[in-house]
Amino acid sequence: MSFFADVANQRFHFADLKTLLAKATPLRSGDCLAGVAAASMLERAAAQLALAELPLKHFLNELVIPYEQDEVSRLIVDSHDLSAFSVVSHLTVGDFRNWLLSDSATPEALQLIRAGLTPEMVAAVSKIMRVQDLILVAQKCEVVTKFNNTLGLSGHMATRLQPNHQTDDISGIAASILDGLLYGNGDAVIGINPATDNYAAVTQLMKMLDEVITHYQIPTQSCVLTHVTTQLEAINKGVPVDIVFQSIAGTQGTNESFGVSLSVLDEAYDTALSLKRGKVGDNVMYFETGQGSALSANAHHGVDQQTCEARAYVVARRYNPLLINTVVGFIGPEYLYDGKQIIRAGLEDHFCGKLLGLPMGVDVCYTNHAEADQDDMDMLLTQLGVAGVNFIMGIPGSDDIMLNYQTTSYHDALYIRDVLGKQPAPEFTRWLQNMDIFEGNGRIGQAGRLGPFESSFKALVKE
Amino acid sequence: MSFFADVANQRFHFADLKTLLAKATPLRSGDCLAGVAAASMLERAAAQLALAELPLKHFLNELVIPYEQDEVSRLIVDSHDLSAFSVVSHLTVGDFRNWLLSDSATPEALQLIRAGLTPEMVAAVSKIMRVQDLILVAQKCEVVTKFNNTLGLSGHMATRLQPNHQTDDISGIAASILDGLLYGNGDAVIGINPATDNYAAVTQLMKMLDEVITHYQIPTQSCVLTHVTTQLEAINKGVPVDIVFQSIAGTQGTNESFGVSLSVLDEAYDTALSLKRGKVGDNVMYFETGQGSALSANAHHGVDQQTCEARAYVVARRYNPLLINTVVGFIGPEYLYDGKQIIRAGLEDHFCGKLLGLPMGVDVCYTNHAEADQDDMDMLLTQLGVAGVNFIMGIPGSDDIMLNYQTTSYHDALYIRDVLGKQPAPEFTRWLQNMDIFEGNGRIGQAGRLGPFESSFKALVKE
Amino acid sequence: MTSKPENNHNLSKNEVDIDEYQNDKWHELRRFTQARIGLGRAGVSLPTHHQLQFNLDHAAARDAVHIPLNCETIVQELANHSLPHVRLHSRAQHRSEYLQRPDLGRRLNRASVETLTQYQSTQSTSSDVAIVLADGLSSVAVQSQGSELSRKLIESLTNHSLRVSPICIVEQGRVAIGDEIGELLQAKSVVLIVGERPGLSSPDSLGIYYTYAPKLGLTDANRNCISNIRPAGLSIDDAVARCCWLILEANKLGYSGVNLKDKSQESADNAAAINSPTGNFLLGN
Amino acid sequence: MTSKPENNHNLSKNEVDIDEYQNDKWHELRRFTQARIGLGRAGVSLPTHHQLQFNLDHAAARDAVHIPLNCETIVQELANHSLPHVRLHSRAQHRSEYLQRPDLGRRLNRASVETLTQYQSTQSTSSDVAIVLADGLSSVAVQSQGSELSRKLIESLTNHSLRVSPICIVEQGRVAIGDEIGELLQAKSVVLIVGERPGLSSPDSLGIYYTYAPKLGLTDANRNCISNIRPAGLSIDDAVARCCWLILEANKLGYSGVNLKDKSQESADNAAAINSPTGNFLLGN
Ligand code: B12
Ligand code: B12
Repeated sequence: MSFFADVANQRFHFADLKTLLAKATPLRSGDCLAGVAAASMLERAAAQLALAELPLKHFLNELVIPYEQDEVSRLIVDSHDLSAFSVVSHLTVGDFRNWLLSDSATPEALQLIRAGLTPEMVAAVSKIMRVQDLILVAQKCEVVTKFNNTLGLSGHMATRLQPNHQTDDISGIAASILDGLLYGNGDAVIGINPATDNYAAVTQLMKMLDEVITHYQIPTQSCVLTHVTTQLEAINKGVPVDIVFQSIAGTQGTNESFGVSLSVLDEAYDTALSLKRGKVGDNVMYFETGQGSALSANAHHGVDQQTCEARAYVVARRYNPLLINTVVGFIGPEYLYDGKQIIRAGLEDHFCGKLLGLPMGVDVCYTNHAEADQDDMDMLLTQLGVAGVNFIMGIPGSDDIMLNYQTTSYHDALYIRDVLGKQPAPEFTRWLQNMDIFEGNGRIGQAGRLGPFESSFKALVKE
Repeated sequence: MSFFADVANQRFHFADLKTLLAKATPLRSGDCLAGVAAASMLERAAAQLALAELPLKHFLNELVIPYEQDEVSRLIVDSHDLSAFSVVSHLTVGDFRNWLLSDSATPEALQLIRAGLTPEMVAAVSKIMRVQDLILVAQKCEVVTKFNNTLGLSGHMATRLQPNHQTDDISGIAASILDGLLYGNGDAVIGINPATDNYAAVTQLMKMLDEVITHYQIPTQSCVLTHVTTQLEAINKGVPVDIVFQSIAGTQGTNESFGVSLSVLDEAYDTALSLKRGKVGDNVMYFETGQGSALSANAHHGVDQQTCEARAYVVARRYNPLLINTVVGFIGPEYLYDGKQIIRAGLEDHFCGKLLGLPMGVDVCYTNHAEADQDDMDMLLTQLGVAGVNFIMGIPGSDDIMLNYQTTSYHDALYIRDVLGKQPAPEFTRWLQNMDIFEGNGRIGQAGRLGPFESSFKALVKE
Repeated sequence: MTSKPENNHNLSKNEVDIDEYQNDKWHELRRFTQARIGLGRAGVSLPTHHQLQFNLDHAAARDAVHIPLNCETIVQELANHSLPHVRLHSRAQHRSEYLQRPDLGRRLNRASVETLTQYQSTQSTSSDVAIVLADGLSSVAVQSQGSELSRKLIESLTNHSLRVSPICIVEQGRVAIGDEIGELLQAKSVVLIVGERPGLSSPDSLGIYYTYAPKLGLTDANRNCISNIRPAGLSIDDAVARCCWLILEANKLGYSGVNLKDKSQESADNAAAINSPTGNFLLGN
Repeated sequence: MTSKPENNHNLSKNEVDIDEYQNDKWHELRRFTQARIGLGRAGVSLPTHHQLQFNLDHAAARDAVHIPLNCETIVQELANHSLPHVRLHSRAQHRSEYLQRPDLGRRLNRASVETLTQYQSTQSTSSDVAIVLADGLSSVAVQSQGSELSRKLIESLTNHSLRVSPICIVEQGRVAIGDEIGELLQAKSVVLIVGERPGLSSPDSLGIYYTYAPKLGLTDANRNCISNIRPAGLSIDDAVARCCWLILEANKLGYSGVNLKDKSQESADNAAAINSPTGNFLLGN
């Protein structure tokens, strides 16, 4: 179906749904690169007007990537819940926005409709929303998940402790873990990106994390973010694995370029579930996504990158993940040019994920080839804090010495908790208090205290 | 005195304090225009390092504009309180930042040192602070002022209702006022920028505002933002004036280009005070400032625009204003190029003003020749909300049809109050509740209700 | 370009549902003002169609900044009324330089200085008023009202026996450029008519900046301003009346600027505030 | 450029006061990692000197992206070891295009295609491994380690009796450009050595992307990666050992990529994780 809008004495045509969606998207370099972006502000405004008029029902009839060509499209259609959809099925995209903002869209109502929303509907409405709308609606979406602790409760914000090291040196990683825990980080997961894909090295890291968590009885979970197939192999060989990670994307082709498919992920999910390691719940998966990956893999089918991203969330949703985050500024300026584009994309991703019912976190980050800096990260972080993001990354001094990018630091987490009065996951907070790292009021204590690590640190230093 | 820093095997020299300050400032178009900005990121980083080492005491010895040449410099020196300064007098700029962020810098401690800080010290420390630092410290500064109500209490955020009209049409202005009040706006002030400087028209507006406030017993104050000398003339002729407004800047020359001086402002202040109109307090002045005005008036003396701006706050401080706001994106891209520069500047201005003890508001705004849009405004607004801004503007649909720029709307104020749980000034909140505009919970009620204006509206419509 | 949401045919579907999304009853007050009042709320937020209309208006207003002045048309219009003119250009070579370098927009380029110097050298007397038409930030405003405003102003000035220099049409000009022009023309005062920055609802607004005894280096404190001249704002006739009032008054006092207060309504019929259709209806009067 | 805060002489004054601002006792763990641990806190925030050091490092890292590859030096180094080379260029003409158009960085420009086609037409046999040196996002990395890494790799491959094509030096290249090069050279596999994006503490890191049976249109699922090759990271010798292991294994299996798992440590001494100096000291072992 084709669309049009008349504005400023001009008629703008849009050949099909994916074109309409792409043209309605706020400016970003990746869509320009893909040649799908609006050519002018006026064309963008026109596309937004036309998109606002589109009935949500239309999304059930016109797919952006054909059912036959793409397993993600099939997943979207086959998992769509018509009865959940019925609450909003009479609305246009424009009125869906109105409804989301209205008092009728209570947190409970928003939960009820989740399964009835397709990623394209959610992407569409996000395109006609301002930053403040994205924040306001996301704040109403609470998504709680559990493994060894409870994540996503409102009033709380968790962090992934990311102790990466360029040679996977165990002592180096341990040093970063200690630093992070003493800064109250690590409730979402202690998650290492291993520098190498080497099987022995990777399993060594898995064991190491398991030992630390067990030894100090830390109410959190571990993850080693190697390829899912490597994690599967490790599980099958009895290596301790808490949650299973994989990078995913919103088209079958992109996932293939990542070396995965729904059936690989199905297998991983079943295997992880079968371990029954979670102490308080069984959300066992962890995913990362990010606008631009589909274009980069040349598997975007002319669909704009934000819509592709929203589609990835439906892949994730199939596996009831404990954690999912967009790595928003990670991939680079080719896809999100500067701080402004990164910030907007981060808030969109968070909104879309939350609306679809996912426990969204955000890797608030940028690379050194992008037009961005710490100020941009502070802006995004602060806004995500208000929007109620489930978790962010925590890295020593914001500098990932292995992945070569800058993300939020241990300090940043303390900042956002302080200015917004947030706490880590309740179990983790209690642990921090018991370990004398946090004060009774849930705030970090005087700096410099070593808490439970006093003795092993002293032993090390004496050597 | 000259300064230097060695970084990356280069020595960077800075001829004097004003050069050091300018080079240490985050990038903005106005400083480039003035030819005072750092030439590279590296030079900026070097300047920041050198600036961080500078003892605060140095600012008492080296002025950025000579004492003899500038009455603002004289005001800074002559009003400096050495005993208030003593708390931080041993610190460098870098350690001053550390101290501000530390738990020792309690809200009370911050109040104690205010009078001991010069604007250049405050500007200097802001230059080495990240956005999150500017937010965190500002949040600790509470500045409460009073006239007909109590403004600046933490947990509250007020709005200036700005019902401008391009011909100062009384009905048109009344329509905008009604709209704003029904949206819970107007506690900071109902403040009209008159399109004309015509004396009769201006005094007509003053009377009109007074009548509305009196008739509905609204716990707020009025202001007509014509030139201060015109307001003085009106007061002297017995026209009702609540608070007195003037645009000010941080150098004598700029103020002269605005047609004012400290002696003109002294007279205005004394006159306004003598009226004793305030029901709960006697803060009787309202000022606007904005980065770039000094350069635009060619009266910046080679001082960077943010330092000039901080100097304006010391002019304001002399008069214990009820309200002061930076018009941060108002002057245009010549001085703040895009959303990012506007946002950073807005947060700097808010921080500097608060630290100096001023009841800072921010006109969160942009012009149509700037690279900015509503998303940028939402970002700045959200961050200012977290930082505890005293007030913002409230304009129908963000569109000032007379001043030709976009600022925050009535809706925006409701947004920020909703997502951050803030309230208007307590007296005003009570009035809104009594008038059935707000619900008992302090939130706005179902839309469409006309509250106290039901009858005059009906009368009008019947006509 | 500045069409109001209610005129937007395209939003019919949203319109149908709007009551669900909490319309404001006082919407009809919009007949009193162009301001975006009575927009209603979705929760506490702007309803979709108003938000999208805003985006559209913003796109149009941003474009307006970049539309170049068509000097030929203006020259033609002035010629039709036998009004002499001079064409000048500031030191800002093009729009993007203009936007980044206000200092350049305040000064004439070399060729323009020569043009004026040469012109002036042919004159035996100096004029009372130099009139300048500068594109400023909205060529649209100058294009649509510039020549009419200057023509009527000249008529009125001539009635008061004031001598006027040829109209200077300036491309890429800022307000302060009037100082240099006035000085070069040795004019007793300068009336600079300039395109005000385009607003979301008003891409076509003119401002008049009046300076007595113009010379390089004056500040805004030395000028008076008449603003918001456009069809929906101050009318050209009212603007001309006020401007003449200022000029006559300045001629008496010997200065313009902050200390010259506009008390023209006692003589001219232009204080809209006083002649408002329904007055302050909030008080029922 | 990547000097750590404690090495910065310039911050002596802050250093003196730092105890007031809450130093972390475990600062000395920094001998185990380049990571910015033990930074201390001012309240909950980063102390000033670390923040400013960060700004400095960011400025340096941003510059690093733009430093062009000095091909002459590399050519000279290779010549010194009598290693043949070919110089190629992607379709991205310069750095700013490279950054905005990754698609262009993945394809050879026309001249380069011709160079390779011509070269290949002179060859009777095809090679086992094509080696590509591409600037990627950090020319610094390629400049400092590129020729040594390729030299040692060739040594090792030759020891395994594998035939190697001349080293292709590519300006403005991305990872996938190896596919086109490998295909044109009809090589059995391609080892692409590329400058990884510069980090705040590591402007000089190389990555190896290995692809068996390279041809246009492959995806990353078909490659294997060895990353973080730099003085403070994986050593050149370890990287070479791993790379050879992958090549030999791929030759056996007939594929590379996701299904080729690196189990090289059973044969080579390179799993740093296992050889860590103090192991997991958190457990006191
Ligand atoms: C950017 C990046 C990504 C981006 C790539 C998108 C893009 N367009 O750039 C995203 C987020 C999609 C990504 C995904 C993954 N990545 Co990655 N990635 C990186 C990173 C940070 C920088 C790469 C770089 O600078 N390349 C240089 C530039 C010049 O090349 P380019 O042509 O512009 O970009 C290409 C490569 O980066 C390549 N690529 C990126 N990651 C990977 C991983 C593998 C195994 C391969 C073969 C190729 C590859 O994809 C890009 C497009 O072709 C590196 C870390 C580092 N320090 O280098 C890790 C890194 C290369 N990735 C890694 C991994 C494990 C993955 C995943 C397999 C994770 C997972 N479990 O799913 C996935 C899937 C990768 C795949 N098969 O496609 C590992 C590889 C470990 C190893 N030795 O095998 C690294 C070293 C990081 C780590 N240690 O975790 N990655
Ligand atoms: C931008 C602006 C400012 C900026 C100017 C800085 C700058 N570099 O641009 C700032 C914030 C500093 C400012 C200050 C004031 N302004 Co003012 N300003 C405007 C605005 C919004 C746009 C002007 C414009 O587009 N100019 C066109 C461009 C092309 O010109 P430019 O050369 O780039 O800019 C020059 C003029 O804007 C001039 N200017 C700006 N304001 C004023 C006011 C007066 C009285 C004069 C003579 C000149 C002047 O200063 C600039 C530099 O020379 C207009 C509203 C409008 N719709 O036009 C009000 C407007 C012109 N200002 C107005 C007023 C009252 C003031 C103040 C006197 C307020 C006060 N009480 O202090 C002060 C002081 C002005 C002065 N004497 O210098 C009134 C004038 C009313 C009248 N009829 O006299 C207007 C119409 C708005 C209003 N109704 O309140 N202003």
